[in-house]
Amino acid sequence: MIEVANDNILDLAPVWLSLKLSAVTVVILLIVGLPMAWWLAFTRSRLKVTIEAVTALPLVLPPTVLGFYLLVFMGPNGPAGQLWHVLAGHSLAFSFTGLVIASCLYSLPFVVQPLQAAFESLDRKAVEAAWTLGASMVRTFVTIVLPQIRRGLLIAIVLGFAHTMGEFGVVLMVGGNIPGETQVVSIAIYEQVEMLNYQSAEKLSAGLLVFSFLILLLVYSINRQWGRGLKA
Amino acid sequence: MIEVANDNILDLAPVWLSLKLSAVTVVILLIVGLPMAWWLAFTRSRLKVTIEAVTALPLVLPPTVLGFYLLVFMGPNGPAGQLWHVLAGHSLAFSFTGLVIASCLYSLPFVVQPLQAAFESLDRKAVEAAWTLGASMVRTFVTIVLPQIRRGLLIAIVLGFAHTMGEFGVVLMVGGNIPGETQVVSIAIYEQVEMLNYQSAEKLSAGLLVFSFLILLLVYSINRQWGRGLKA
Amino acid sequence: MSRIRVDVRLKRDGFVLDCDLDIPEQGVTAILGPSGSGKTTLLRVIAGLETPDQGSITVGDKVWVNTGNRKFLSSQKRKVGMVFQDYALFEHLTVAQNIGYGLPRRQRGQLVDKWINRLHLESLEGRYPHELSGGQKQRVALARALATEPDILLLDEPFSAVDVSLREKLRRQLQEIVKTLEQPVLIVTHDLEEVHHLADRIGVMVDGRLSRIGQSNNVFDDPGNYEVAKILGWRNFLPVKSITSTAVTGAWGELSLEQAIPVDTDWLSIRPYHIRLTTEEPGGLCTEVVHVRELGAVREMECRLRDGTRLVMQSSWHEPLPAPGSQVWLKLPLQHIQVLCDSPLVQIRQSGNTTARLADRSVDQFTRGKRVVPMEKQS
Amino acid sequence: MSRIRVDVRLKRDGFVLDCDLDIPEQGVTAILGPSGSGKTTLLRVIAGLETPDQGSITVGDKVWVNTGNRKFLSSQKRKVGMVFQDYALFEHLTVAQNIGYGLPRRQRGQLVDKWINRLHLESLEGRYPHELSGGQKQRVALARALATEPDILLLDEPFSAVDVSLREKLRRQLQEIVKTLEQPVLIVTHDLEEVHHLADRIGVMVDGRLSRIGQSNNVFDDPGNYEVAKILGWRNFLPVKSITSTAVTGAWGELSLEQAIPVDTDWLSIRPYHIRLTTEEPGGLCTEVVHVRELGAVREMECRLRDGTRLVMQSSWHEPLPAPGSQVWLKLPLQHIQVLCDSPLVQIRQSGNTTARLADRSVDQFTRGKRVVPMEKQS
Repeated sequence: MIEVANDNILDLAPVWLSLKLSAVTVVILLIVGLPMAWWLAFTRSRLKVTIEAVTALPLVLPPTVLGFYLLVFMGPNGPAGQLWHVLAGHSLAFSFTGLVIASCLYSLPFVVQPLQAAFESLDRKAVEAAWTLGASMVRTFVTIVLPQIRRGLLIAIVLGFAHTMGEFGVVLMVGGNIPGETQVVSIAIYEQVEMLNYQSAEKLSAGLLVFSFLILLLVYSINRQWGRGLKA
Repeated sequence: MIEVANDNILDLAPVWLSLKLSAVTVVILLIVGLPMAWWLAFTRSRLKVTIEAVTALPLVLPPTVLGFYLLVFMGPNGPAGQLWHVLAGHSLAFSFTGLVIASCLYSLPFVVQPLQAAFESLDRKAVEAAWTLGASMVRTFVTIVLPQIRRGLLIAIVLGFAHTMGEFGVVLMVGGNIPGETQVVSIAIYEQVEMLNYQSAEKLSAGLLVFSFLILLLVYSINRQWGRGLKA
Repeated sequence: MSRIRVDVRLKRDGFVLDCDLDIPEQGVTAILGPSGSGKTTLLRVIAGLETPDQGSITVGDKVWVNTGNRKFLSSQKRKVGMVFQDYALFEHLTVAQNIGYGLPRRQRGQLVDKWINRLHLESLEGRYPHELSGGQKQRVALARALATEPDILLLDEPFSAVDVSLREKLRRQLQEIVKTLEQPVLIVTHDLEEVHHLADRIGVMVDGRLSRIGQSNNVFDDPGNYEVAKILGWRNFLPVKSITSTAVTGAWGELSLEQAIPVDTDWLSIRPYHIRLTTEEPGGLCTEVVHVRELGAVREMECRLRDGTRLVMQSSWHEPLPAPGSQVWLKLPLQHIQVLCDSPLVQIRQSGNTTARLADRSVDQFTRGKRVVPMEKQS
Repeated sequence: MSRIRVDVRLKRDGFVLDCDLDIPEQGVTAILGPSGSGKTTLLRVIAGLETPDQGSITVGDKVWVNTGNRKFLSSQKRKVGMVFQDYALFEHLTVAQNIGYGLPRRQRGQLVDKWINRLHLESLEGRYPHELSGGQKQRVALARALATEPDILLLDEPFSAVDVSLREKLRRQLQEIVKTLEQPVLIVTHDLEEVHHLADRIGVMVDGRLSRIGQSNNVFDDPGNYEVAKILGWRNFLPVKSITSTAVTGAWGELSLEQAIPVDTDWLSIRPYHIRLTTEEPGGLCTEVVHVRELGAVREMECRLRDGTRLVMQSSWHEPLPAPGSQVWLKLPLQHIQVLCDSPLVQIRQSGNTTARLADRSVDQFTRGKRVVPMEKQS
């Protein structure tokens, strides 16, 4: 299953693939995560605890377990895989689309939890004040809520993006290692190491290390400037 | 490098190895994490943001990158590896000790961040009151601080344990796949899938899924009962 | 502007609000009550931020809420101006943007200018809320609420967010603004002083129910029952043990009366400044001086009656008072003694049973709490 | 108990505390000042929760702090009893466990019982803090602090966490407890009323400095400068433009004097209840009535002088007052007029320069703020 791209020259294709995957994933997760986080922040439902636990599952679940179930679900014999085969003509597993689905599940808590925390610390009085002043739900959200949750939103985007960049276990199982299609950067590093091609691995690793560190430095600095800790 | 344990009967050795690894890692991380979280919560140092970013690095860094550096560091030619070889007579990489070191680094943010949040929301007035009443630092910590951070402590233990259980990328690179020594459960699943041995993989996955979910349910329930959200 | 009628019931984790309130076309109505008595919930129900379980709210001929036909106008569609307890200004918007938030875009500039002038906020237009003092914040919150020309202005604890030392000044500012308004104002507070000179009408809320409502002076002078009197700051209460046609007796002594008082009187009360020192004589009460305090223009003396009940009397700063420990006789002028019963809310109103309302007792023609003998109106 | 001497300087993000304070062996010293003036920081420095940059704290012959030889006794080793603003009770411990926390195990049971009795906390031993009322919490916090028999009791804003309606009662409770204590008590507050009858000595803190300290009555009667007078609740201030040997002139009019006043007088002031109504005559000031308010035993009238300056006068509730809008003449009895200068802190004290201390001006023998002519002690 492991296909080998054998060159000593640094191949940047995995990096671009990772960036593309992360960007698509974050956009989808924001669309899904905002209403979900809102619901979790304000619901009094008894289901809240269960939904919170399900959302947080990727945080503690071994990526191989998640990957295994996704593989079964999206594989040629799985329900989603069969449906996809009829629609798109190829398998969902070992495709970029499959990777996106897996990434969304895997990075979900990193987007939903900061948003939920932001919504929970929302100044509800200001929201209510906007209502009594006649502002519609949409206007209230755009003019009052968004400016308040900007920090949580930024953290959600950055963590979601960075975590998708770093994904390995799930991707390895669901996406395999097809250059240009599913060979993201974390897998490329693994492969280089397996091939004892330490120099390439070193270059990719150093790049990612610096990238991750700078992103976190940015997050924590903004965080400190805008108020209290990340804790989200 | 991948050694194959070829049996269809469910081998529980990887599960026990994972549990042992998690327990050892959590104990070490508590010893390291408590003073670290305390410092992060109360320091006014300019280094705070940098240390916070370094601590959070494993959250966003691809596990293969971390694994790669650990491999280089602990391998036969790395400084730690050479030292260890002199002391213990065998390599640090591909050993249980190496796994513990890797796990501690990988799970550090999951232990430090909840503790830091707990310390930050500490009722400092109560601590100061204890001081003015003549209580020593140790007595204050045990009688006033610990009861207050019990929730953060529980979350730190549970998340640290569960996340170590789920570790894959780092372990695969640093530990390899030596049954009884470094073949933890997440790697065992990967191997079963690679060998198209879906039934074994299914059983292990189901067990881990239920385990992870129950743990999170516990965390969020306690969380709800004790006060406000996990957010840590 | 329109008369507003609120008649709502709401139950939430053991707390019950059961309130029947008429707000006239103009003037200030204040709802007074201890924390947790449901005052703020009442405001929120009127503002549309809470949904009552039962009841109706009508403003003139507009129906805002009627649970009978499931009508519930959302907060956005009600014309309410609400000033929140902590002002709830939009922290990321300037003063001018805050005031203009609720206004249609075309008139915004003009109306904002008008309200900035009216509330003396010139030169603050460009500031952000965190750059304002407590009093300025309050004026911005008022301007923001009033700019939309609401049918009613709601104020939630307007001074609780302000230092004690600034309250007096803010109170006067608010008074000046509020007196010029065309719409009715409803203030909710637990601070007596706030309402004393701000409110035309006062309602007293106890445990989610309006125990007493009426014209400000009437309510202050005739609280009717012990609970309300305590909330209104009354201080001297003599428990009544028995009543004959000419005298009232308690463990504290006996007072002769010139006129019969209601037989179910539970307490006698008198204002501190109506009590006089006297030499031993019939009608005086023997007391021991416990405490003398100077309060600026007033000197205050606390005395203990023979059963331990305490009476407070006040006199002017230039009148001499006996020293603590000495024995004095106090005269309680009969025309200033007032009678109180225990809380009238012995019979709990059944939710929905609108025929036997206790609230009907709490209109201005309240039959209790009249003075014992008629007297000329003390200014 | 021992005399306590505090002389500390501390700088933190632009805020400067520079305080020189002597606390006698017994009695209540209150530090009054607006929020942010550094009162709480002073308490924390004494309690050992903040480290001063410079200075010393000595208790009798024990040295707690001396930055000169780097001595700094930790909070644990100082014998201080601190009652925090929000009481800071241990939420997970019962009342009895809270009170016993600072006590050696052997005497714990006996001492806890003693303090539970002394502060009337019987029947509450087993409760947790969240099950207590504000007043009960305060008593527990007091008992906890006093049980360790500290050298000094520190109280930080003792009533700010309590509803206004309860303050009066708590104030009296606290007064009773505090009067019986053997150790000195230092209270920090921004609430005038709290200290008026609680404190033997009063210090007024402005911008981290003690502007004035002395016996309670002296400070209240002779604040010395305008800033302190305002903090102490004085209300009538007439700005002085020129002074001749017999008269003081301002935009508000002229007052003739019987005796010379200091040439650097910036303000005249008078208490509301010392002003009298008068017919037109020399020495009277022409004013327009703006406002009349009834405050129970007192009636208060606000008048506007010709330059817009406002004067407030108070009279007894049974004296008639003119209606708003009418013109009246006010008499300011010369013996009650007091003179104030602007803040004496024009010269900023250099850190460490202990020779030219302005604090030396703020002892009881303060040379300003004396009455214009001598008078018999009013009271």
